[in-house]
Amino acid sequence: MEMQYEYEGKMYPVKISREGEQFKVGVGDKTFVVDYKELKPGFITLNIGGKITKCNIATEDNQRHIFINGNVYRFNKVEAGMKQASFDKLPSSITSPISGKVTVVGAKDGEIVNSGHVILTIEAMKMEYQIKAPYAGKIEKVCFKTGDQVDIGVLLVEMEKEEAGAPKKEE
Amino acid sequence: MEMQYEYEGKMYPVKISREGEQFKVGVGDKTFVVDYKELKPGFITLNIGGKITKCNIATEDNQRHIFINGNVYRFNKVEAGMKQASFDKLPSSITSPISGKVTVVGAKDGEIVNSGHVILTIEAMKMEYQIKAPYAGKIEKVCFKTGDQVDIGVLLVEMEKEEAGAPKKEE
Amino acid sequence: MEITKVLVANRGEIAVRIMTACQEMGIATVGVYSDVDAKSPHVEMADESYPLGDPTPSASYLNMDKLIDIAKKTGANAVHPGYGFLSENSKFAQTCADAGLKFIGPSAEVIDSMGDKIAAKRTMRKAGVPVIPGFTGEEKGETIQQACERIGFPVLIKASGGGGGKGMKIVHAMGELDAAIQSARREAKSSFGNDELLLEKYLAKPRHIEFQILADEFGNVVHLFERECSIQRRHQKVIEETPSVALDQNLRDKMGQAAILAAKTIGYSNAGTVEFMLDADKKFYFLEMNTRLQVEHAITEMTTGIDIVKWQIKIASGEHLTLEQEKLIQHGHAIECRIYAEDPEKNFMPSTGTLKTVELPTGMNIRHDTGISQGSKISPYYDPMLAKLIVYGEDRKDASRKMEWALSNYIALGVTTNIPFLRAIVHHPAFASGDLDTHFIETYFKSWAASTTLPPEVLIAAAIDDFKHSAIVDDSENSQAENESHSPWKQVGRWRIDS
Amino acid sequence: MEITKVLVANRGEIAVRIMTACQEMGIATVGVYSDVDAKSPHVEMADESYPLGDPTPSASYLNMDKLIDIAKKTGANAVHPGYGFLSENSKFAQTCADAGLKFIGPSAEVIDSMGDKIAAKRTMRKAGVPVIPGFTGEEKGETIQQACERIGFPVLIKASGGGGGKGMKIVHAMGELDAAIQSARREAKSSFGNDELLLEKYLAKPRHIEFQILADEFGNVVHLFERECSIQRRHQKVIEETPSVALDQNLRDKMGQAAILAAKTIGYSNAGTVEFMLDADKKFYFLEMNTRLQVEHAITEMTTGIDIVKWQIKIASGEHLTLEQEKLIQHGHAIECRIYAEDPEKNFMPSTGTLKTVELPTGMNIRHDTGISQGSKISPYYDPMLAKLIVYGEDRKDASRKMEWALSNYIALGVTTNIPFLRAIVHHPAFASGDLDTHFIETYFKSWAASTTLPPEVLIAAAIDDFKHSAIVDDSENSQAENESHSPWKQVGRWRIDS
Repeated sequence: MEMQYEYEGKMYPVKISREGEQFKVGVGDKTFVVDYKELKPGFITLNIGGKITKCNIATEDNQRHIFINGNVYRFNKVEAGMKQASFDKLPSSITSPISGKVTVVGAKDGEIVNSGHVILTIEAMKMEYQIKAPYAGKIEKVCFKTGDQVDIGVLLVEMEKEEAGAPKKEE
Repeated sequence: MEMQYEYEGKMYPVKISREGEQFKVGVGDKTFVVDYKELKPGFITLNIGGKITKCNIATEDNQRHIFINGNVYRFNKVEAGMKQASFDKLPSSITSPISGKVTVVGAKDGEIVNSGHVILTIEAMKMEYQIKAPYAGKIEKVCFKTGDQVDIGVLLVEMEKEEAGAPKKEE
Repeated sequence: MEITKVLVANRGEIAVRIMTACQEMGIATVGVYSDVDAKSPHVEMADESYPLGDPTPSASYLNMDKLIDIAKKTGANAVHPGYGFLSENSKFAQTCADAGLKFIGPSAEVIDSMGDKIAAKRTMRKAGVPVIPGFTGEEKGETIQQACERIGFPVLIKASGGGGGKGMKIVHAMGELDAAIQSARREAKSSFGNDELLLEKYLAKPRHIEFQILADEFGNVVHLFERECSIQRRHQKVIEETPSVALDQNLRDKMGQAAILAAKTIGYSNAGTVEFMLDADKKFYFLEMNTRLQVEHAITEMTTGIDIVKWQIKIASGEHLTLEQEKLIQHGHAIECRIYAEDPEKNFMPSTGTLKTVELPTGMNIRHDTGISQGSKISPYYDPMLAKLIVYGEDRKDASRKMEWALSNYIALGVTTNIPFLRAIVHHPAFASGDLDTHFIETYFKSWAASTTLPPEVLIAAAIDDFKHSAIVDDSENSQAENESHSPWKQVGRWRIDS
Repeated sequence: MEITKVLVANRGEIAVRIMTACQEMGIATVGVYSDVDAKSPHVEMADESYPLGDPTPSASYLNMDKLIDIAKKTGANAVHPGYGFLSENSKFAQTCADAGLKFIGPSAEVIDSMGDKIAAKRTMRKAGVPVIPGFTGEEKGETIQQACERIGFPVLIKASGGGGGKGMKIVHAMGELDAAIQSARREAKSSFGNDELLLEKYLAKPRHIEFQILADEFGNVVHLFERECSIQRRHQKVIEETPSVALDQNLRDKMGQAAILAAKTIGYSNAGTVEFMLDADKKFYFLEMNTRLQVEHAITEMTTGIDIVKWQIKIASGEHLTLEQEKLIQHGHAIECRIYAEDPEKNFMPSTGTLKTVELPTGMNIRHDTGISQGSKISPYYDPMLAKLIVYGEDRKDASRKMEWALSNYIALGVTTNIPFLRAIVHHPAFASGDLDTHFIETYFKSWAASTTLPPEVLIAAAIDDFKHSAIVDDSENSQAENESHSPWKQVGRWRIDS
């Protein structure tokens, strides 16, 4: 069986098979033989060649949150066929990381902006948060105006990336 | 709808019906109008005429464990038809309240004993516990001998109660 | 006046904290909650709880009419405002008094006298408490620009109407001044409904040292020693500790006496905090007074054994302060970390969502004050502080080690938290050496990011978990769930489980 | 010797307590568990855990071979025995030493010297520590009957080989003596494998006062003040507190010095407890020395800020004691209640079963040491103590009030507990007045029973709950369970739920 996980923009394929009570797990070019024990739901221990690791797992849809050695790793399980769609869509849109009120709109539709340009300022929990351009490119559409309430996850800005290989408008 | 509960050997019938968002509950000769709120599973509040009571409920089969105002009440829900059986059976047998080892047998089959007579001594968790006759009567059968291991809930002794109305063997 | 029933006009951990104190004292409690908080622990904790509706603060926890109405209706005879929300609102204190409800805190006049930061400094300067050089509006005919030239850059702009880092800006040169003023006014207006600003000398490497005060209604005042709150981000305290390594007994006594003088000068009563800045030369300056319970009060409780909230209630009931300054001692060392739902790697953006798994570090001398629990939804309406993790140790090293252990065992999955960031701070040599100042985070953690290396164990755990669950789906006809009775104790264990 | 990895040869709350201390100190931990404990918190807590098989104590937690074998296999270099089980077994201490494992406790010789209660008293009497009049076997030619006549009834029969109330009997008259001796020998044999008995004067209204000792391996000894453990049932401690209201500073110093003398006399090292009886005339007598960590050590930790388990490990590592007697202070007041799975109304019969709902009281200065959790099965194999509830307050009254609140909010459904009994004690005027002695329970709670009145709210709650569930069964085709994803965070909430 093979799974695909995506973490910080990188893909990690993992091969797994059961061998009696153990699992054989292939990560990158290495294969691990793993004793697995579920102490209680979501709370597991791995024994890999005598080295014991305790983990907590929380799962929702394709999201995986795993706590190991005091760190939390958040990543996604990528289902076959889904990979293409989600990765093509992301770069062209900026969604709101927070719910709040738009206090300043710093770019117009059609405007060419540099990476880091502040497109929107959102006030939430009495603090101001700036939505910056993740790359240089053209603003296709700013979906909200000053005073609008935005919810976490909504599409704020559509942008077209200035392709590295494509002809640049100015040097 | 009517329910029957048994607590400390006494029966408590309760009548209940839903009235919109509220419940009408009859206990004894009183009827209560109750607002009920489940805060989380097993954790509820009752509002009875403005007086608020918080309770925790745990349920297993017919057992009910309810925590109210720092006290725990353990009682049974009695299903129709079941009442007779369980109440006839109880007085004639003594079950083990603990798992342990029989260290002393203090009565023989057929023996007449007084209330409080020590029939068996069971050692558990390094302490001795005495199984006493709950009433005066005749020992029908002692089911274990010294050295036997007994489990919680098993029948230890069968006894026949000396009926108050029946002719007594001696005065 | 005997306090018999307290309406707690707050939410979250501080509402739980106050209700616990009330219950231990045999005082009934009334909780309030906005729609999004209906399932919060403080709602369960209260003897009775009432809805405030719309979660917008102004419609709920800031809505005086609703709060007073619920207090009257339930027969409460006192109101505890907690911190934040209406806790430093003199109008609320007065409205409570007018409605015959004891406001657990100082009088409206005292709140007013310290609420205006400019007037507060003026008062303290007159009373002989050292105050930082600045522009407070009393300097006749001086513009804010002229004041900057007089004081010298860098300067700090602050909102006159409130604290908590809202509306604060540091300005390093005249060219930045106008933009900073505009932004500060906007934040101040939105937070406090008042866009008045003040200005002060920005100190190099200052420490934030504050003194906890308890004052009864008969003029008796004691201090419960200092708290060092130098580890701040955007003027929001992140980690606090007591005692401060910067204070020796002599300086502690001097600052404590100054704090008592400040409280006595304004006729303070109830619990309060006098905040000072301490510069590299160990000179201290009055910063402001917080006329309420503070978030970080717990570390003082750990090292003095005194229950500050119970004393607030006792003082409000008209009891005399029986604590004597000479008999008060500090013992051991306490540290508090504020656990926030925020992403340290993304400019500390607040994070919202549902807390799916919560497993807390427990053990001796670990205190965890929280108003959330597993399953809680973290909404964007209120402060993103999830909890306060407080530890106590024999000494600073022992406490630091315990904090590091506790943070490493603090499992909260579902929303992004600042726990890895807090761990990095507590683990840092500069923290261990005690060499703190209010620029600590800026100096050492300017663009901090957790390691992005994914240990293979993470992928292995995920893959095995997914493998096992995909296997179950295949033969799920036979799922255990179908056979289980509908009892509440089946909540232990997820229902589709393979072991 | 640097301790790097500790095998914790115990279970339950004390295993968790020790592992936490190790982890904070950066020391790896090895857990062990019998079959019935496979899902216990201490198993999860340890860095690695290994099965001991059959739950019978002799086959598991008392099985030296298995324990030593696991320690060697895992590379542990020290063993912590906790309390109970092998903690006072000198053979185990020696076996560890022989296997190159540091036993965290005193040497085998020291354990031996105090393990025989008769020899221990002889030693202490010689050293000048006051000892209670009794029959210790050294009185030449005297029979136990003659000794009874010499000492005068009532007398107390005790097992020579161990403590914890096992094998103890009070005898009021010569006629009861033989039966008591037989029963005591039987219990002693079964508990300690040794049926030797000793006899002593039974004091009227005595208090049980013990002193916590810390001693390093270089002859330095301090005491961490007293614990009053007078509230006992069948010689098992039920509620402990510190400080004791019976001691003034003078008596505290005298008893503390006697405790230090006792420890020094036998060359004691590591943590230990010197137990005294204090009679109505404030005369104190050495009772015995417990050469191990005690259940009730936590109240000393609360009032001194000292982590006794960490000191055990530091001392075993060869560190010097840096605590100085003159600088040690007690502050506030701490009380511990032992939460047992037992039925106070049925002669304290141990109760077994599954803990179905557990909701603990939490809050400042409430410490809860436990090795069980929701879903835990309480088996008849081990001591029925579920947990220790420890509170700290500014003074005795504050602590008592907190304890009463905590007990009233301690929800543990599924097994019968002694919580209502503990509440009744803490609520009793005799407890409030501090007028305690070891007959306290016998005097005030001889045939205690909780009220059997069933409040109507109980029936109302049950009826509504049953009504709602019966309604669900009717339309359960549509149960929510079917629609929920199989994620671990669905563990919050029972799956067949109607709200």
